[in-house]
Amino acid sequence: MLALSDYLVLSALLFSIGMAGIFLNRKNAIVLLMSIELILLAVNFNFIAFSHFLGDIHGQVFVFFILTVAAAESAIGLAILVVLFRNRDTINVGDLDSMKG
Amino acid sequence: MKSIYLLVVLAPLLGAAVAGLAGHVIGRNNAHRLTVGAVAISALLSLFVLYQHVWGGVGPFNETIYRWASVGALNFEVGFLVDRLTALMMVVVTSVSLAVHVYTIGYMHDDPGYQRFFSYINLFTFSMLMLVMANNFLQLFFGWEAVGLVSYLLIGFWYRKETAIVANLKAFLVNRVGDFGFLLGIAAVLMYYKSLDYAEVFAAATAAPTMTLSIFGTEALVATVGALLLFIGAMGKSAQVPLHVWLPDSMEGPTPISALIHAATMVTAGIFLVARMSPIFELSETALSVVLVLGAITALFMGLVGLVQTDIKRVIAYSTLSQLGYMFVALGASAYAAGVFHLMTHAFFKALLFLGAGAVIIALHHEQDMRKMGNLRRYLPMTHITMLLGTLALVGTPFFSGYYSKDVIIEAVHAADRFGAQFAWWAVLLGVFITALYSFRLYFLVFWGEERLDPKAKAHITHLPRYVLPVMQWPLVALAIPSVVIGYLTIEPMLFGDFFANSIVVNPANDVLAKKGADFHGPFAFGLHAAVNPAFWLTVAGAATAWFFYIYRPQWLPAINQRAAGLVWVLKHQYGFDALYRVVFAGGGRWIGQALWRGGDQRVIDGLIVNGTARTIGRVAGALRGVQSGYLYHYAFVMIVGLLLLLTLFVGSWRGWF
Amino acid sequence: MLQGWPLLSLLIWLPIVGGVGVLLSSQNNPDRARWLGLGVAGLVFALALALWGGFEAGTAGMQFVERTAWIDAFGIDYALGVDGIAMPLVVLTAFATLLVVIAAWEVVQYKPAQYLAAFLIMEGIMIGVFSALDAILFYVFFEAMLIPMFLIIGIWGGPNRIYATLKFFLYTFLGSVMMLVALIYLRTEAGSFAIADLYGLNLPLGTQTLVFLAFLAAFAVKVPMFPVHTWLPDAHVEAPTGGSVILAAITLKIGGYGFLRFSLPITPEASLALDWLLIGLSLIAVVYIGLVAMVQADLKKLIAYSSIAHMGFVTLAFFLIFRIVAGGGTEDSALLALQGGMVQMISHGFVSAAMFLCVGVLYDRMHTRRIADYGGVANRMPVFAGFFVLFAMANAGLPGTSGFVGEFMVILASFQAGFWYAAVAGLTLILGAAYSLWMIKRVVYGPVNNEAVEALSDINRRELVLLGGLAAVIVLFGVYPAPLLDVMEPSLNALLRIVLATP
Amino acid sequence: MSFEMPQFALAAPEIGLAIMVCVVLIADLFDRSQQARLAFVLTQLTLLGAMGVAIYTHWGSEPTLTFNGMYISDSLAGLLKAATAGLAALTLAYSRDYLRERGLLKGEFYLLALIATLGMFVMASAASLLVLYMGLELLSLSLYALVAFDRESRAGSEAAMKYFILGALASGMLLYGMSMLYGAAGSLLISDIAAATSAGDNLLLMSFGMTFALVGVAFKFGAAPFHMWVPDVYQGAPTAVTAFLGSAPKVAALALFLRLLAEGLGDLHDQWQIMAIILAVGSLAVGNLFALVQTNFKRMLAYSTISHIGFLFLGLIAGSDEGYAAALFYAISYGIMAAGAFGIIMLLSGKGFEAEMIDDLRGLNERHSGVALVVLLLMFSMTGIPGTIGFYAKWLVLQALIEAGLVWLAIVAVIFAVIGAFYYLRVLKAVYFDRLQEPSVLGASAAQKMVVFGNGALVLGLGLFPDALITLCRTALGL
Amino acid sequence: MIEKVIFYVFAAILLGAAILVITARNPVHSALSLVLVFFTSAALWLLAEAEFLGIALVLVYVGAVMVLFLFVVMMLDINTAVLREGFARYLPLGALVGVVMVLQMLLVLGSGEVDLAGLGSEAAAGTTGNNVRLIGSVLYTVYVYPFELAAMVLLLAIIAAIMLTHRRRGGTKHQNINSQVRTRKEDRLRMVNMPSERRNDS
Repeated sequence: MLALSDYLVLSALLFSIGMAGIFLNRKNAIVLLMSIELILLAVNFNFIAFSHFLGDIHGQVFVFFILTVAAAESAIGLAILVVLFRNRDTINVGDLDSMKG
Repeated sequence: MKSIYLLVVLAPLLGAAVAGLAGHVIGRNNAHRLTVGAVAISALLSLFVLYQHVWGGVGPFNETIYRWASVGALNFEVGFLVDRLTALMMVVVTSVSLAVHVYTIGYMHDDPGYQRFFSYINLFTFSMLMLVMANNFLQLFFGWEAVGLVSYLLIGFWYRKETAIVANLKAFLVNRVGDFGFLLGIAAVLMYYKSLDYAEVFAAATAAPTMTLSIFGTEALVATVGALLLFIGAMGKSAQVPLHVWLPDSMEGPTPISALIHAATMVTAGIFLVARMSPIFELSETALSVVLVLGAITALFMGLVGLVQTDIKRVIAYSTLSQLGYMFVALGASAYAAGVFHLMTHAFFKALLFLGAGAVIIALHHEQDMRKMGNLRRYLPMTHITMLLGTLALVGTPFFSGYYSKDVIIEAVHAADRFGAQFAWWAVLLGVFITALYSFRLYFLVFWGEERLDPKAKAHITHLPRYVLPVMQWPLVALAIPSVVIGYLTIEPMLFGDFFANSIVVNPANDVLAKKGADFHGPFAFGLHAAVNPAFWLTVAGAATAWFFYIYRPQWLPAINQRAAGLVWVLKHQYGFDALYRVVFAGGGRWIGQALWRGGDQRVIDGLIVNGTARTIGRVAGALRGVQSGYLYHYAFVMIVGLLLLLTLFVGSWRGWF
Repeated sequence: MLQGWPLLSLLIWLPIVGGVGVLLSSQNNPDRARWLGLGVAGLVFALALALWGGFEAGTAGMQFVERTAWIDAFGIDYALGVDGIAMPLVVLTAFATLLVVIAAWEVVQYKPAQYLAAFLIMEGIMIGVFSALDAILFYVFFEAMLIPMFLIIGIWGGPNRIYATLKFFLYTFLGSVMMLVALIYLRTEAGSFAIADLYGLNLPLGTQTLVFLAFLAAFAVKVPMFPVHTWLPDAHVEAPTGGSVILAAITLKIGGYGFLRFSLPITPEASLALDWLLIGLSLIAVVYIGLVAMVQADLKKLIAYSSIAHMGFVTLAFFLIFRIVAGGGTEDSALLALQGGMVQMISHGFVSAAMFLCVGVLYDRMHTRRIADYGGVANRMPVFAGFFVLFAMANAGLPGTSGFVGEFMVILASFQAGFWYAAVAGLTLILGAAYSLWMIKRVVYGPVNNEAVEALSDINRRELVLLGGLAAVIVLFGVYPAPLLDVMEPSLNALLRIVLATP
Repeated sequence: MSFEMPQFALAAPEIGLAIMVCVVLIADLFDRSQQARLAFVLTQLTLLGAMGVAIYTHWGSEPTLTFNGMYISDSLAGLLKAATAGLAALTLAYSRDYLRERGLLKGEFYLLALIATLGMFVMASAASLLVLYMGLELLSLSLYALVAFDRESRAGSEAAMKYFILGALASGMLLYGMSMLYGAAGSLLISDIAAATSAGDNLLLMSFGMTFALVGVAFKFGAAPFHMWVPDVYQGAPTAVTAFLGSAPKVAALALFLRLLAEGLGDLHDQWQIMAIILAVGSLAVGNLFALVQTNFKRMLAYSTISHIGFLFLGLIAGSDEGYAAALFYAISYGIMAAGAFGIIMLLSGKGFEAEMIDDLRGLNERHSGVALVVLLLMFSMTGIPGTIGFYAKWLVLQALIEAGLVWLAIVAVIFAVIGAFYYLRVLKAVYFDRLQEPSVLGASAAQKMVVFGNGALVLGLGLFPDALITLCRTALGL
Repeated sequence: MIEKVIFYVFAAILLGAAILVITARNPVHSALSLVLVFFTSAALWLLAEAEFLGIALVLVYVGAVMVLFLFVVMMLDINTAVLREGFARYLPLGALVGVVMVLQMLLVLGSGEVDLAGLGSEAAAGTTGNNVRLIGSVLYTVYVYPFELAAMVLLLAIIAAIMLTHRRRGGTKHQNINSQVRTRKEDRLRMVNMPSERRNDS
């Protein structure tokens, strides 16, 4: 039998990978967006696991909304990425340092 | 009587106010008319008051004029205590002041600060009267400081002269040192006798003669501490060693005020103070000894300095120091009456000498160096005569006033048997010789010998009438008369009679004058007594020595000077007091001030702590700002580290790591 | 008769509203600004005199009390009232502001409307400080004072004004926020912010000590006491004349007032326990600062340092009371100390104002404050010289001037605490005279030093009124301080009972 | 699954706002003025109306749950909504001249602002994790878009990118936390979570989730160390957006905190208090220290925001209703101050000229003394000098802290306040003490000046008579 | 038992693909790895009886969102050669932080305490039956409020995305008479003061 902790550990690892993707990525902004998707996916794992083990459907509903919002978020994120690229001709994260200090 | 007392005090105040504030409106002549008139009123009324007290059967007056302030049960008031001592002082002050006022009309004739000067000396008269008429310590201190203020203003009267404004600053500061002690003395009086009113204080002091307080880790008599603290004030004002340094310098002021303030009246305030405080001083053998010894030191050693001075006024100034020392010796020997008596006689003849010196100076167009004088009796006969009388009085020629007062002091100290009396006796005796020596040195240098005038001075003097101005001459005459006769007339009642009644309290065991009174057989007999008195012969010796070196064999003088070069050097530098104070106190104070300012305020407090903190914060901020690198991954990293921090905190507290 | 009027509110808000009025109406019309400012300041002074006139001297309680709910949520009232301690300070404030307005007349050319408005608003705030009966109201006024003074120094100040004004601000701000913490803490204990409710709380000594230290931070900076005094010389040097006058005459007094109103009665045991600290710092102020003042080359710095030394006398007096009582003095002697401290504060208000105005008079003509640039001023400005010497003498504590009264009382009282206190304090007699008169010697006396001095002209009528008025007040209080003392006595006496009752 | 018909009337503010979003969206299409005048007017009317509706609907009512317990109507919600709508209206009022000069005056701006406000409303009334999340995303997504609103701006798009990535990361953390809370309580409803917490169910999981949730909340506030986005976004965004971003969303973030951590996890107060202390002290330190070295006014204000958030957190740390009321007062008053400060920048900037450096304020007193006076009030208010609203904000927080026995924190706080005073004074130094050779006349429209003066009057007026607002905040929290 | 095997296999693929997402040189590879992540996730969700969500994930994410990603990646035509440098430099510190965090999270989640309070068994009643029906029954009733909000979010996304990316096509020209009439000189004419350009001979 699978235990709840199996799911939670898997999700924790996925979550960590997502976060590592954000701060390890030096170049490509689009990968950042993907990392965020990983993080949200990890969260979804949690909800589904809890929902499953609690026998409670509400967790799954939450996931449904997260999916919706994440899609919207991706749209806006990509739009910003496009604007950024138009302004700078690059989406290199290492170049985004015009403001600091 | 109260209104008379008030009038005595207020007349000169009014004169001062009008002449000072509206001097330019009323003009020069009105200014001196007003102020002289005011002092004349005071003088006449003072005489009347004295008359009333001595012959009119009027008793001591002790009343409050107004309440200055009160705190709880403590009252600070302004009021008058007029008894015979006060009345005598009032007469001395106002009469000398009147003479000086009149003299000033001539002396300051051409000065642009004419009205100002009159305003000042009127103000001085007011202040001095407040001082002597006070019935409490507050008012005493008020008068004390007020005369100091006027003295300051007058020494610096010619404020363009650098020496004058240095001198007045010095005078004020040295006096402040005295006042420092004086004020502490008043505080001590208030603390232990619970009042500032003379009568109450004296009553309390007499009631508890053995009260002690703890100071310097030992128990001391309250009376000793109080008396000594008060005496510090007296030392400042009366220029006793070591607070004497200001008086010679004060000669930078116009001569009339040298006569009035720095010879006749203000500097004797210390004498008056001690006499007034006799009930307290009598309780403390120690305090009296200190007074005695310091007085003796001043009397002898300051006289010696007078020997080497070349400035005519400075000679007289050192003479004043020395004579003040005599007075303190008298006080220290519990012969308060003798001290006050000498104060009075000295006031007249010393004022006379100063005014005479002023006449000489004016005649020579502000020449003060005795080496540039000589044989002036030809030009200034009247001045010569009066100054001779003054000199004779000063050196103690029998039947002159100074003889009586000084001789009584010598006798009294001889009779006293407290610690230091022996030393004091020798000092004052030797002082007699010195006095005669420097007095006649001055007299001979100025009026005899060969003429050593500057051409300019010569031109000035030959264009003058025989005497400078009548208004300057009459005061000389007016002062010469009492200088000669006052001692003869008053010695009996004042010293051996009951003149001072209760105003001076002497412990019967200490009463040397009473002892001497047994030997007193009238002033004439006292005068004749001179023949068997060593003091008299010392005087003669002194005069003779002066004659020998300055008239008979002046050419021997340089050799003598060379022989005693060391001594002369010491005397010329006044034993180094000035230099010491300049280096240690003035210089040291400034050095410490600079050190504290630059080191303490600027470097440590501002530099290190205040600005240092600001700098540190700025540096930290500047160093930290690198963290905000602008890179997204750094930002994310910081966030995740933050998360890790909170997570660690949580896990740690759960697992009990900390 | 006057007791029923909202006189204190008028005194606070009339100048503030007047200041705003000046600002709104006369930005581009300097003359109107001046006359309007003078009118308001004069009216306020008249009201302040009315306050004095209507004040009943015999009682210790608060008078002219007003009370309106202000911040209901915490029971904070807009509560005003004055007792014998505050009332003279209110009058002093009104007087000093009037002087400042007159002194600024043709001297201030850069934005005179703002200048006058700042001072009028400052006046209202300062009166508020003295008349607030609620701790938070007090604090509001106490801190709000920073705003106009910050601007006054910063806008109309000298070349180094920015450093000075920042230092001034941050120093005082740091001190006062500590007090805020203490006040809030006290509310948790007393359940109210009313100052009277904070008395007699009987807190444990440790707590009292912390509260006391917080108050100390606020008031010691304000006074200022050694070693947190270094803002004052800088602020004074850079401030315009009016700013210096207000700083010295009033704001420093607020520190002393705070000690009386807060530190002593609220934390009496801590005051007793720490009186050695306060006394020590005060005595250091007297001697150390006196010596430092002596070597200053800048007129204003010298006077600023002298202010610190004088205020050291005030704090000395306030915190000696325990030792006076312990040392065998009577309660009357402790009262003498408090009275002396108060008189010293008020007198210093006049004297320092006068000194700064004198420097202002010189500065307006010569545009330098370096002592070395002067010399022989008396030759060209005899009337001015007379005033300056008088004020310097008052600064040195000459009897017959108001400067003497406080010094005299404090020294007399401090002797009751012990010989050495009086001896060290008494050094001020010498040091005060030294720095005051040495300055006079170098500035006023002597031959005409240079052409600039040669070109000086004596004071005009406006300046004569200013200096003459001050001189009159200084002499008046010197010769007859009884009215002032009588007004303060019941309140100080009541305060003393509170302070001495607890330990 | 039981289902009951929701009381739609209780959600009137949100419903109205949502309707108005659509109305504005459509109306703007028919607006031929090219200046989005219609959208602007409608938006402002909507916001003002929403204030009224929010107060009318929520104020004074007992806490009522509806939408199956997902929506709460209480006084707190009323005040939070009124405050956010009011602050939004205030900041939008500043924006027109600024946007027009940059060719940004488009209906979408107001539309996005309205949606953001809607998000804040939702958060204010949220009684469920899901609703809270939806509200937060509505707000955040609008703000990301607003930051990038000036498409031509390099800084703007860079800021938007950073904001987006970090914001999404924070959302992820918050969601992760929420998932744990859900797991621990077995419900998405905050009331259930509170019940489970006080019953002591699954406390480990609950606390674990709380830690992540706190990070998300802290990010929304901009509390250190989750503050890194703040300066860049404040600086890079168009000032009109910065003003919006800097004021109302702080109140919304407070709503997030109050709903999630205070109401839901109030019993874990002991756990999050120490974390909040770290956040608070860290924010005070970072905000004040970094602000000291800034030369860019907007950036300085950003750091100043961080320090203010630190102060606000101190009120939350107390964990008492007093403290929450203090924080609420702080958030509202800070919103007013921030709106004013950014409004001033907009006022001073002109065509092709961003007045965003501190030096750009030089000689303002000579250019326009009235505006200078408003700057003075704002800066002193931020410093916390009495007579301005900022003082009471600090005072209330300190009071809450001290009553909670955290005197040492109060002392730390005031020391940082003093350090902070320095950089506010630097602004005033530029305004008042620096003099220009030739002061130019301030060329701003009268309307905009009126808004600035109104804002200044608000800071001063509430500074003199703070009682009403204090009472409101306390009443909202049931005191 | 078979469940466990399936779970671990898919979990391994999932994590491997996830790591590939963040480490791949080419963003297209990243995107494709992400698709793999989604697929495996969907499988695991099915395992947890969340059928609807599993299918939705594939449909929505793989079908729509990832296509969008790929579209953008290709549209922007990002140079893949220069990417990934510096990755190794920060890896140790980054890895350390990551590992510490993972360890702490695992410490909590793997402690066994989280399985308490009736969470361990998957026998609860709510999930039995048709998963789609269950979700459908609450989505429009109980969750009507969030559902409307989700609509708002989508509207917002539309507005934002259009506003940010929509550009008036350069080629089309059309007149606006109003604005032409109302125009003023300042609107059209800008006086620029600039130094004359130096001829660049060399």
